Amino acid sequence: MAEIVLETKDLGISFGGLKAVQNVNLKIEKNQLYGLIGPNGAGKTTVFNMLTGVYKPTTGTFYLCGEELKGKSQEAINHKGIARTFQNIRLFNNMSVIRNVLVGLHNQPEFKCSPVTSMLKLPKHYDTEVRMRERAKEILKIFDLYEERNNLACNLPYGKQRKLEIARALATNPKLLLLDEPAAGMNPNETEELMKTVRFIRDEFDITVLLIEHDLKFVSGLCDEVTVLNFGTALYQGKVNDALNDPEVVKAYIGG
Amino acid sequence: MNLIKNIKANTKPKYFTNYIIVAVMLAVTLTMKMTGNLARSNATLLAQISYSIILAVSLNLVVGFLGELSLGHAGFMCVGAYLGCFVANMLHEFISSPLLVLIISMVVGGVVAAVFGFIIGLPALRLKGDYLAIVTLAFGEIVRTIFKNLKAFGGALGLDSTRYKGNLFVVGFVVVLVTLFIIQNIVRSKHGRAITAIRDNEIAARAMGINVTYYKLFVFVVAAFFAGVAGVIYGHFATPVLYSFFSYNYSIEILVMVVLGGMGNITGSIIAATAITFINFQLQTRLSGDLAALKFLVYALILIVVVIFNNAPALSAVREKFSIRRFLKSKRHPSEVHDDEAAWDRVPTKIRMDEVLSVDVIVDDPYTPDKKDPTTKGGSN
Amino acid sequence: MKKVLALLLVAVLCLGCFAACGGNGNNEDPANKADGENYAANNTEYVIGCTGPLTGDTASYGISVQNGAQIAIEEINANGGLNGIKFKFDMKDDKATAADAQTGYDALYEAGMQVSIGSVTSGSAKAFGEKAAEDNVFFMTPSASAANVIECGDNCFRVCFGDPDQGTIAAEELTAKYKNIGCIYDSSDAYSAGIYDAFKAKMDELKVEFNTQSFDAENKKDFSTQAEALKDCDVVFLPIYYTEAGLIAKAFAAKGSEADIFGSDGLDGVADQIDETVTANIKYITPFDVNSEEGVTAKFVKAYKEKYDGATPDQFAADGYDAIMAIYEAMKAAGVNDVTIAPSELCDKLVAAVTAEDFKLVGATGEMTWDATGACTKVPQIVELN
Amino acid sequence: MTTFIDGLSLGSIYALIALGYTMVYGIAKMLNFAHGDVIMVGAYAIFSTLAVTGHPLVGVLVAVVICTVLGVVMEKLAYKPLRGASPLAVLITAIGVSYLLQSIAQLIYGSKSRAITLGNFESIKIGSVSISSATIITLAVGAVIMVTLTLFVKYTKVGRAMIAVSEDRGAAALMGINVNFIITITFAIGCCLAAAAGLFYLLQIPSVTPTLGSMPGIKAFTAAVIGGIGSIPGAMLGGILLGVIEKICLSIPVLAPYTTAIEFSLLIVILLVKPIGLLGKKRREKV
Repeated sequence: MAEIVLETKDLGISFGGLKAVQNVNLKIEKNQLYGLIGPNGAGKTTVFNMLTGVYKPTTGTFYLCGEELKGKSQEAINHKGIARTFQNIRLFNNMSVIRNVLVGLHNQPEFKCSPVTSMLKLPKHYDTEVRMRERAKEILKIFDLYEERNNLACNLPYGKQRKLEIARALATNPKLLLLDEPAAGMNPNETEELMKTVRFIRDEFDITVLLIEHDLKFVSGLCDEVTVLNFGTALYQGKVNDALNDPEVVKAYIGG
Repeated sequence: MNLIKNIKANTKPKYFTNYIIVAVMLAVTLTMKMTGNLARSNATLLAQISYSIILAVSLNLVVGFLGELSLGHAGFMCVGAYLGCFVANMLHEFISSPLLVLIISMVVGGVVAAVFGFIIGLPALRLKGDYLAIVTLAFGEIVRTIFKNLKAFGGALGLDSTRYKGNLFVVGFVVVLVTLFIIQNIVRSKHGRAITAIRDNEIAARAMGINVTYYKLFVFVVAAFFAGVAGVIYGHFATPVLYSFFSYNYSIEILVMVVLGGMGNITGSIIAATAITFINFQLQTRLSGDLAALKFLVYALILIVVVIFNNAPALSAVREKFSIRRFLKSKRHPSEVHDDEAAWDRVPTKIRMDEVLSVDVIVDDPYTPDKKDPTTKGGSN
Repeated sequence: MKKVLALLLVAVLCLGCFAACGGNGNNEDPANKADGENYAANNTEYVIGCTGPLTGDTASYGISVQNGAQIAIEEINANGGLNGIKFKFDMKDDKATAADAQTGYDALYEAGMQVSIGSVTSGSAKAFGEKAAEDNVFFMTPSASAANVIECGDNCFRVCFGDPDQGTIAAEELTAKYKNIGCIYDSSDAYSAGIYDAFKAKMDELKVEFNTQSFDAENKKDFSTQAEALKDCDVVFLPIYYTEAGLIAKAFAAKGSEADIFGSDGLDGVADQIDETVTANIKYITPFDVNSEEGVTAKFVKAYKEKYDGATPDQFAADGYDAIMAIYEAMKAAGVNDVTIAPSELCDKLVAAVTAEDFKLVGATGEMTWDATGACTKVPQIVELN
Repeated sequence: MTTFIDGLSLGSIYALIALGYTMVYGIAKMLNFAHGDVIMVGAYAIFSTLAVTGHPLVGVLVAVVICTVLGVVMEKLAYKPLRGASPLAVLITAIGVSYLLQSIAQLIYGSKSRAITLGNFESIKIGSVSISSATIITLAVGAVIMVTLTLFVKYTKVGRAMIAVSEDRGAAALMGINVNFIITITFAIGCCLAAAAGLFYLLQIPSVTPTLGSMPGIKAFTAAVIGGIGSIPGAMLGGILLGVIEKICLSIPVLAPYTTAIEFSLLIVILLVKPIGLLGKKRREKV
């Protein structure tokens, strides 16, 4: 049995009496590519928001590598090792591509540098900056964004914006990466490429990936296991191929 | 050796523009002073310019880089001026050097203002946009009202400060250089990136592990510190330190400097602060007697025309035509582009009035697909 | 980028500024040299300088002083000036702030100001006075009545009463005649707070209780609360200016109060501010009675009304007039005969002249004399309205 | 009790100004810092007409017309060219317009405050409380205006179009609403309200100066924020709350000098407890 990276226990949240998500139990092993699928309004992004501290779960809890993270702030959760991308891309639009990644590197222990050091431009400041930039360039090269590094993030084409978001999230050196509809709005070629990238980063960065996706082909091509959410509860959990044969899942997706 | 390499890799010629501008201003005026060619009214003007620049640059850190609208900068200045001059008055008994007293009181005024910056930074964690703007405005007015009623600070008569008899503008410009050094270093470090990240997209910044609380307070404290220092310079420039000077109108005037100079553009702030102080000075001293009423008329017209010219969407073609930046850019070979060239000063959106509570708005993004999955409201809509 | 043209313009402007400053100093005007030089060397008229609020909330005070001073200047010049040399009055706006008073002073000084009537409001008069003391420029403020203004130096004099004196006079007058005394003052205003402090001190000394209400610049307009609180008093002491006093009188009338109103010299001019609803007995201390039918006062009022479309002069205008007249008389007494006389030299002569035993001025605000402290001695009258 | 009534009457002035602020804010998405000065223009218009015709009602009519026209002109000349530009730029222009109006007023009328008499207002005694009839007029007319405005926004075509524009300008335009027209109308209504506020202001404080609008302007802005900016009932609530508190503070001698500080502290406290004001609409951000 491999190491469990993320475990949720009866995770749930309600907004003013409305139970948006309830009893979600996930167990994700190290280096797994895990899918979270479901129809519109099923509560997938809400699960992400709970896992990253945007919302505080009202019931249940979750653990990252055995450490309980429930109730921690977004920043703290990120420091512990969960990074995410957003459904509607949230880049730092008015900053250059490389700066976006540099922000991701901000909290890495090896780039520690106090504000006073920076204010006075002590040697350590220069040293840190140079090393951060080198690291950022390495990451950008992996994502084939190196050439665009000095462009404003908002001027990138859509597919590259998605990639940049992933690159930025990886810069925070996470154990678990949450991807929120990474393939949304992409053409088949781009999707294909994205699948390769996701696998590549899993191996290269030795991380675990949990992703939300609509595109079932994408999910089935990429993930080993999935959880299907409907109306905030888990409809199905298990191997991705069986999911498509599950009558409940089919019903939820196709209706009727 | 390694250090020199690192410094080289991290320094660009344009980093020095602002220092050079200020240093040249100082050098020229100082030479004029030495040779006896600097009229005293111009020395007065220069002192005013120096504290205006400090105010504008420090406010730019809040408005331009952090993206929070603050209308209470004069309040921090007020705290600094009163407390700094109060301490200076006491120190004059023990210390004979006015310069030393000035320096100590600047530090004291700055620190006290910074404490207030911390206090007013706390609501900034919870409030955004116009709501924060009105809170900062309220803060400025509260401070003023309190000083007005404190007998220890002279009440309605104001606090009698001791005017600095030497060349205040020289001290002022040295402080400007220090301000620029510290604020520009912050902006051009990882901390500056974190701050602009918060401005651009607070949610994403949080998700990247940026400690938003820490940085917001940090920015408010630093900006308030320098506003306080500027206040002490003001207090040594004119006596008495009177509450009525620090009204929200003055905060707005500082904001005007920042906006005209370009948000997030420090060079712009320096130029705009200089220009506005200069224009005000000219209007005040040229229009005497009955003409004085025209002063605000002229100032208002300049303001409206400049703002409309700079911002009206309909005039963008005209602006493009006269753009010196385009002129400069066209001369540069593409291969010369340095790392990290993308501008700071294309500041958008954070202070969008229509999204008071929203954390940010994505603009200029035709690619954003339709919302497919409105799950964020918890599956309800 | 967007701002470009504007920034360019601005940059050119700034360069122009410093170039111009330099230029001025070097070539165009030989007199305009470094400190200590005589900027007045090229004068063809005696230049009297002044700063005061000409815009903003307190603008009316500054404008009144300006108008009054202008009348004096015209009168002097019409009579041939001083030994044939005319006078010029130059006033800069200071928005009642110290900083602008200071820049105004510098601008005036460089423009050849030889003698000044200082600054209109107390806060900026202090800044003006300190500067003037450094340069030894004679300074006769019309209206800055705070005690510390004339303490700036030996060169500082005033035409008006000092604030504390009025408070003391009022306390004595009121305790003698009334029992239930109220007071409304402006806590944000130096003039008002100054009188009030002295008033309170005197009342404490006399061991008389009284009720106080205050207001400040932000609430300068609406007095129903204060009127409500004090409507049962026999008399209300108002150490404030006439605009607010008029509003207070109306507010008292609206509350059906029958209290008398007793004011400081700032109340002068209140007659224009009230209407027939006000039946209270209004009295105030003043050296200037606008209804006076004789002497300098009447002449001044007539000239003022003629020049300014029938507007009635107020205390500030009268003080402005007297300040100029005092300077003129002092210059005459000192036998000044050189139009390019340096400010400092002139100042020494004027100080000697003004503090001389036999020097006195009969002006629009009565007969006055000065002592070395800079304070003015004149007889306070109590004028009654209605 | 009298203090309370006085407070209500002051509050309804604030509420009227705050309504103008809030409507312009809700629809044009801008803080019209010049709004306070429109009150001043209204007050001077009443002052001038009164001097010429001697009839207060004519004065009020003229003031309403002048302010409305002023609102439209202001919008067309100063704000419309900036539609789509940074809101801060618009804010700065608004400040410019504010300075402009003040200096024009000073050039025309001088800076001296002028007394004005709108008629004799008897006090009416109800029990032990005496209320000036001016206060009663203020309260009554203020209430009528507020109710009318609420009904107007709810039940007329233009009113509903206003709501639509304030919700989503782009979508409203797609639905065939002439957004520019609606914004202009909003300015006209806001300035019309300011003229009414000018009248009530003169009823309470019978004198005019060029700067009379700035402090009520800021106070009303505070009121609008307390109530939740963009919300019409919020503006009324905030205005009245602020007026009453101001009067109560003024009636307690110890607190009186600190009135402004107390009002603004109250604002801060309310915003800290309820960051969107008392009746503000909460918008949630999609993550």
